[in-house]
Amino acid sequence: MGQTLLQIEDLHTQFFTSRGVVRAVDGVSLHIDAGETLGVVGESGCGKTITALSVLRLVPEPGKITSGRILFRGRDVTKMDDEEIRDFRGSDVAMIFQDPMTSLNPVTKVGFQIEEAMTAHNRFSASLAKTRVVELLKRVRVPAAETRVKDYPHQFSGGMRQRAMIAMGLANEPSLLIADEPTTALDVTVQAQIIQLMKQLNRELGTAMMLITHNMALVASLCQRVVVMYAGRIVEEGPVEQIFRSPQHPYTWSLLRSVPRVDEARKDRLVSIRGLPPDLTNPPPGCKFHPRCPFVIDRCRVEEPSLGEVALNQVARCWVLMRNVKEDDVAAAKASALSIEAAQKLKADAEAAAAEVDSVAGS
Amino acid sequence: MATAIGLAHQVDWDVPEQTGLWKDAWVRFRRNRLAVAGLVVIVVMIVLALGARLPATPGGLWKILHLTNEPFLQDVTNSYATPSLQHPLGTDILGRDQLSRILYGASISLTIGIVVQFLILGIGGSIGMAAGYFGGWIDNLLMRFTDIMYAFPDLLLVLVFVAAFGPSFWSIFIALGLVYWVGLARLVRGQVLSIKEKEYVEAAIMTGTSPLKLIVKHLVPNSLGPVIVTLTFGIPAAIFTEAALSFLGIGIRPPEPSWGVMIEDGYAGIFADPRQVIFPGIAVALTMLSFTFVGDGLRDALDPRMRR
Amino acid sequence: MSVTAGAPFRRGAPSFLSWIPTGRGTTLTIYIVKRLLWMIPVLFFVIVITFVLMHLAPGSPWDREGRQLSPQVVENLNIKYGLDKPLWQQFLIYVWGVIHFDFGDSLRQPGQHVSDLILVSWPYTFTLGAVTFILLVPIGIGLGVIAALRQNSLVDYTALGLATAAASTPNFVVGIFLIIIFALGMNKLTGGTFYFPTGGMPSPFNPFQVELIMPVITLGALPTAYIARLTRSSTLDTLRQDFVRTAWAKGLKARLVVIRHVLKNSLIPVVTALGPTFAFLITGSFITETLFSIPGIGRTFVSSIAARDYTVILGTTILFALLIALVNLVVDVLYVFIDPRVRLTE
Amino acid sequence: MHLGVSIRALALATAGVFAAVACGPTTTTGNNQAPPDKQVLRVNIDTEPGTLDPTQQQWVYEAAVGRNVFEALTRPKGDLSDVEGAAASSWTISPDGLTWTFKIRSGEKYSDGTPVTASDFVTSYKRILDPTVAASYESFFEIIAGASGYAGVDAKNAAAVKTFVDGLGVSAPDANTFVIKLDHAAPWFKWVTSLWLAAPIKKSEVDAAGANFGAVTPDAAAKIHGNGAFVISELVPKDHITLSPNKQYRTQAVLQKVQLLYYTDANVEFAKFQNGELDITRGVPSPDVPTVLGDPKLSKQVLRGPTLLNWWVDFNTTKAPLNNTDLRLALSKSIDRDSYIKNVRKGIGTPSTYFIPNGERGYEPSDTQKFDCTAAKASLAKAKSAGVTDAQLATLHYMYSASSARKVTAEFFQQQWQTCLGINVTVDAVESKTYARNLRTHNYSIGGVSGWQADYPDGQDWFDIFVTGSGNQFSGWSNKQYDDLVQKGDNAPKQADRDTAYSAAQKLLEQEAPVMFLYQDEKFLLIASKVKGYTKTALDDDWIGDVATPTSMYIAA
Repeated sequence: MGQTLLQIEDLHTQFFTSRGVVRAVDGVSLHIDAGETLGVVGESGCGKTITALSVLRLVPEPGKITSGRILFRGRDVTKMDDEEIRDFRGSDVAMIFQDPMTSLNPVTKVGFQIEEAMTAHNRFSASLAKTRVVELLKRVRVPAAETRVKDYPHQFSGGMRQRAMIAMGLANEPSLLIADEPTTALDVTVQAQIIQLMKQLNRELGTAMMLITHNMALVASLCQRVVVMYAGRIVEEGPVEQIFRSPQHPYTWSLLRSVPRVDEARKDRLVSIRGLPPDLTNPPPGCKFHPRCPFVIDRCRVEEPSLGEVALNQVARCWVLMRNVKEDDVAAAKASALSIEAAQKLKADAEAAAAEVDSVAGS
Repeated sequence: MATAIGLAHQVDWDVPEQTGLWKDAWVRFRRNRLAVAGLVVIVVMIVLALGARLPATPGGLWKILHLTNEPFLQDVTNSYATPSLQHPLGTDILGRDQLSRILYGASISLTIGIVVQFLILGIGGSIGMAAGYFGGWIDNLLMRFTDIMYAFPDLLLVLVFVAAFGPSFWSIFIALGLVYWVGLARLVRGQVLSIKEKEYVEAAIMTGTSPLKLIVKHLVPNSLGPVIVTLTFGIPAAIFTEAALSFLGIGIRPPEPSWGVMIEDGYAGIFADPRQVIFPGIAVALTMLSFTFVGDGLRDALDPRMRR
Repeated sequence: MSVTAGAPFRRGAPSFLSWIPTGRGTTLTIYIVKRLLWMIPVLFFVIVITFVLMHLAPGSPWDREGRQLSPQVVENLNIKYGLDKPLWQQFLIYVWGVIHFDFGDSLRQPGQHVSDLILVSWPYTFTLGAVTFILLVPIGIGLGVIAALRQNSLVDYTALGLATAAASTPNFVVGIFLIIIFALGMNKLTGGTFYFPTGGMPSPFNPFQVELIMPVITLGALPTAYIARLTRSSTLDTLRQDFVRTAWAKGLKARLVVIRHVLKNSLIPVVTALGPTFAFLITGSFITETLFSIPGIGRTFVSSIAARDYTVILGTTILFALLIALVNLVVDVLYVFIDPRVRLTE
Repeated sequence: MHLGVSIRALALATAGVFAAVACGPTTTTGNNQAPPDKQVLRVNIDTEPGTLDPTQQQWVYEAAVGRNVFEALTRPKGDLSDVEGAAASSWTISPDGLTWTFKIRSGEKYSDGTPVTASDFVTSYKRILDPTVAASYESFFEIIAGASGYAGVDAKNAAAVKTFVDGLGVSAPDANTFVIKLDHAAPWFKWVTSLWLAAPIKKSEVDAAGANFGAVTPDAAAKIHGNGAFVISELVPKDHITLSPNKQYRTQAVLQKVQLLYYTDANVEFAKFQNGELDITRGVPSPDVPTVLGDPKLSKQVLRGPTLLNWWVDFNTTKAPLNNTDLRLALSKSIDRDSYIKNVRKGIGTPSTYFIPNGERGYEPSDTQKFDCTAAKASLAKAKSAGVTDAQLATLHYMYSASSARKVTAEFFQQQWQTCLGINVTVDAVESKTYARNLRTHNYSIGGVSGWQADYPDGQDWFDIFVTGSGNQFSGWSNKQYDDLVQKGDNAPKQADRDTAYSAAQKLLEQEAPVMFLYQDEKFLLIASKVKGYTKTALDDDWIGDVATPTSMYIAA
């Protein structure tokens, strides 16, 4: 390992909407080494998925990569012509999408959809591809793979579909596999199985992986390095253990100190971080996180910090840094954040009040 | 920190209210310039149509807009006049001002074209929805019924309808609704069936979502696209059918003009003056186009997949 | 009369096969047989309702403007055609005849068997409808797909504009403008050396005759527009689906993405609409046949209603009902092959 | 006879008279004839005939075939003053006027070469009056001895039918002599013998075909043979019928093919003519008249001529307020017919305030119903003083049979009544069959427009319309004095007495105004310049051949 596989340099991806330009990815630079597993975390809308899609140049309309370089083994993805990028997708870098329910074509047989990923490239002959489909399904632990290849997606369960998606991603033995929230749509036991599977594959095949998630548990169990994104920018980056042990950016800290709630179906937002992510057409001045930051200082409001080294291999984009925050302030911040229970109670009270008003009005 | 490190999920009070679905839709709709333009055209048409119905006020803007230039005022010595300042779109065979008639006709044609769609949506939509949603024998029964409705002649149905209820403005709506609901019922049923197959709906059913909520939150928004296409196509269809019906005796009564009737009348003199067909035809096309844009805009605005 | 002008909307999407799964093969055969048997009660009720409606419609075959028939002649005519009998008897006699493939004689054309009349007119209407359909499908779908793939481009707007124009112009207007331009206009312009004939269909079974060009355009403009818009709408829907992104991410060639993933899905609702469209082309060809003097069944049907030619009304209605039922069946069966999520039962 | 009632076309009644209009050179032959293969004439007859059996034909589009394929005993003279021999070479009428003896022309043959015999006429006359056949126009023939009992015969009783038919006063003493006995003397019966339906038919063919005799099927050419100038040489159902000269006929036509086509839509017909696909049209839609007259090419191909077709508007005299004569007169007098003809009908037709059309014996223009708004207001005042209330006036509806042309007419009337009398009449469009039934059952207040076209140029054909209880009048009007006058006019042996009686009846009709006379129609049709020798009379309907058979026509080179 150690050889750089993917190098993203100062990537800007913007959406040109009638409301204005949305700077979805705003100067992101990161790299993934061969065989390495990188976690990209952040709230939804922070640009992590768009970063991944930019790598495959699959940014949907009206989005565009406006500047920056994406070097894969030294070749700039942004400069590839149509045929090159087509051949690049799926064979060099494959992607697994969030929702296995909708990511498979409902009217085409699962086996064929996997086979097609191979025949699109010249790596395997048509007949070899056919036999490999079964092999791949077996590898991702799909039982009775020989018969299931002839099934349609609706005949698969959710977990099976995600396995099929993974099989599709591995079909061409890509050097890099991007997994965008591969487990969110699945229930807990299946999540665990999928995580196990991915871990194993990474180990067995040495495939590098870029894991996009908001699930810190997943990051902890799968990744070696983690990138934290906020409002289209990287705010902190470093080895997993280090980040988990001592996060330096208040955002990272907030992410980590929040309570996990795996039993609820909602997936996106953070409880403990007050307020909403900024409007990316009109981001706040200074540090993008400052309106929500409990440790904000005056400088944060006017000047945006750059990524600075805060420890060995760890960088963060903050004027304050957690290590400089007093214990008292941390305690105060913790106290000011509502607990889940408190928040739920608040909501229930509000509903009860509303119901009361209704009944009074009705009588 | 708990045993597993993870991300908390936001509690509901932090999420935009559910009414935001429509608010969001409106925001998305507003962003679609064509849809907004279509909506503006429709609103202008409705305003003009209402204006044409107002009692004549002397002079001024009204006169310039030809809103009071008496759509019924005949000047038989001036038939098929070429467009002039006085008659910007010329006159018809009885020398009546075409522009006034088109504006006046807007009130009739728009009402018919649009209101009938609601009727069709009401009848066809609910039958299709019921058949698709409940399935089983209800579905079978309703679909055999539509098969039968489907198969016998509209013309006969309408004739008998007229004979039974007599010619009136409301007969048109009902007659048109009776004739056209079948197609929509089938379309909606098809949509509902295919959506029912989708996992999120299956999930919603399993988690015990009430049927009403399911229909409002999932089935309606998801089947909107094709339904809107069909309904926008239904508007000119209704306008023309109304014209044909007036030939059978249940259209609007002469001398009131509707666009369809104007086109039908214009056809009789098409060699003498094609404008008689072209101008009301443009009015219909404009309406249709506007509704198309609005419909497309609506579909995109309400499409759950478009929400982020 | 242009009551039929907007008819594609009357004929909407076909019924689905809603039941629970099993394999294909024999299930399909059983299914088809069942559906065919279903047609019997459907046809029966169609006859019942048409029969009742027909007799409820004001006026009899013998009412006319101008010189009136004497009451004695009317009475004798009623006796001659069995219309003096109670309605239920007439109905039973008719149904008995239908069971024996006897559809009676036309009231307007004494001695003319309804079945002969239909056999004569049918090939014209069918040829016109079939040729229109064969051209309509690729053009409508093609335009729709191109418009969707190039959303908000000039191509899209042109297609949309054409569709709007076609849908908002009644086909008698389309037809007469075609005649004015391509027959009369060209005749004048070229001094009579080149122009289109205004109609007729010299040989009922020949799809390649110049006489067909204008009728096909007149008949096909609206349904083509409808199919194009439906395809566009459906394709736009599909293009946004996750599995299309998956297909791109696999590195598939654009052509394959469009054909295998986009089209295969977006055409499902279109196929649903094609059946009724075909039925519309057959049953809604009255105006086209009148404008281009084609001796087809659409004219026969509409004029039979105007003339209260009861036997012809019934005969053609049965034919149309049968056609619609068959087309629905074909679409439903087709459905099983294009959408694996749909299954047959019972 | 009727014009076909088509959806878009204005439909109408029948008939016609005097002056013969010649179009182009009337030379029967010339050196400028095109070669035989170019002798093709394409004519629009609007609708496919319902039957080829002449005895059952009732519409113009059917008689167009019947008159050319068959020939009755007599036919109208070119000037319509009388009839002349056709299949009959001569005839005599007994002094009491009851027995008519016709001599069949010697050598008269069917197109298959078999001779026409008197018994064939017996067959056809009996067929017309056979209740089981239910021929539409038996009423013309009820004057035949024994036929007045037609109404009493039970068509389901075969024996009664046989007795009735056998008892009819038609016989064939020998192969060449056909005798008709009448119930009472009727000078106008000569016209009946010239009607298209009174043509000889071959008994063998009738028997062979049974109920299918005359069916419009592709094999008709082999199944039906007539004695007219033409034979059916080809029949494509719903598309066209082609006629070719009858080689057995005494005068051979120059035209080798006459194609009878069915174009219902007036615009289509007009387009086909302009495109050179049609040689003679039925008419020209009135909006196009100025276009045609202004076109250098088309204006040269116009054929205009009088016709015995008069139009009026019916008032339902059986219900208030239209049972008031003054109100009817007021409504009639407030219509500016000159403006109507000039502006709405674009000059086609003559304004009329009279009953008997110009060109027929009995034509007497009168001012009784003339447009005069002042007089109309006076009449209305008179009606109001007689008890007609404004509330009643507000209930007036004008019903018309839906078509574009009639809609324009309705809107014009509506405006006229509003302008002159201040009466707001509601306009109802109804479908043709409903219209006919409503008229017949007096379920309307004002209905229009109705018309009558002469079946034959005799007052009897006209005045009988308005006698009490006549099925052909829709106003429900009944006037004893009128009935008596008409009976006198119908039956008086002396023409002068008839004229006097009819004249008095006409004045009464105009004064009582059960109908509002509107205009006398005019033929305005297009005929290709290459078509020569076309002679048209006022009795002819849209198509050639009612009086003058197209044997004189040819296509110029």
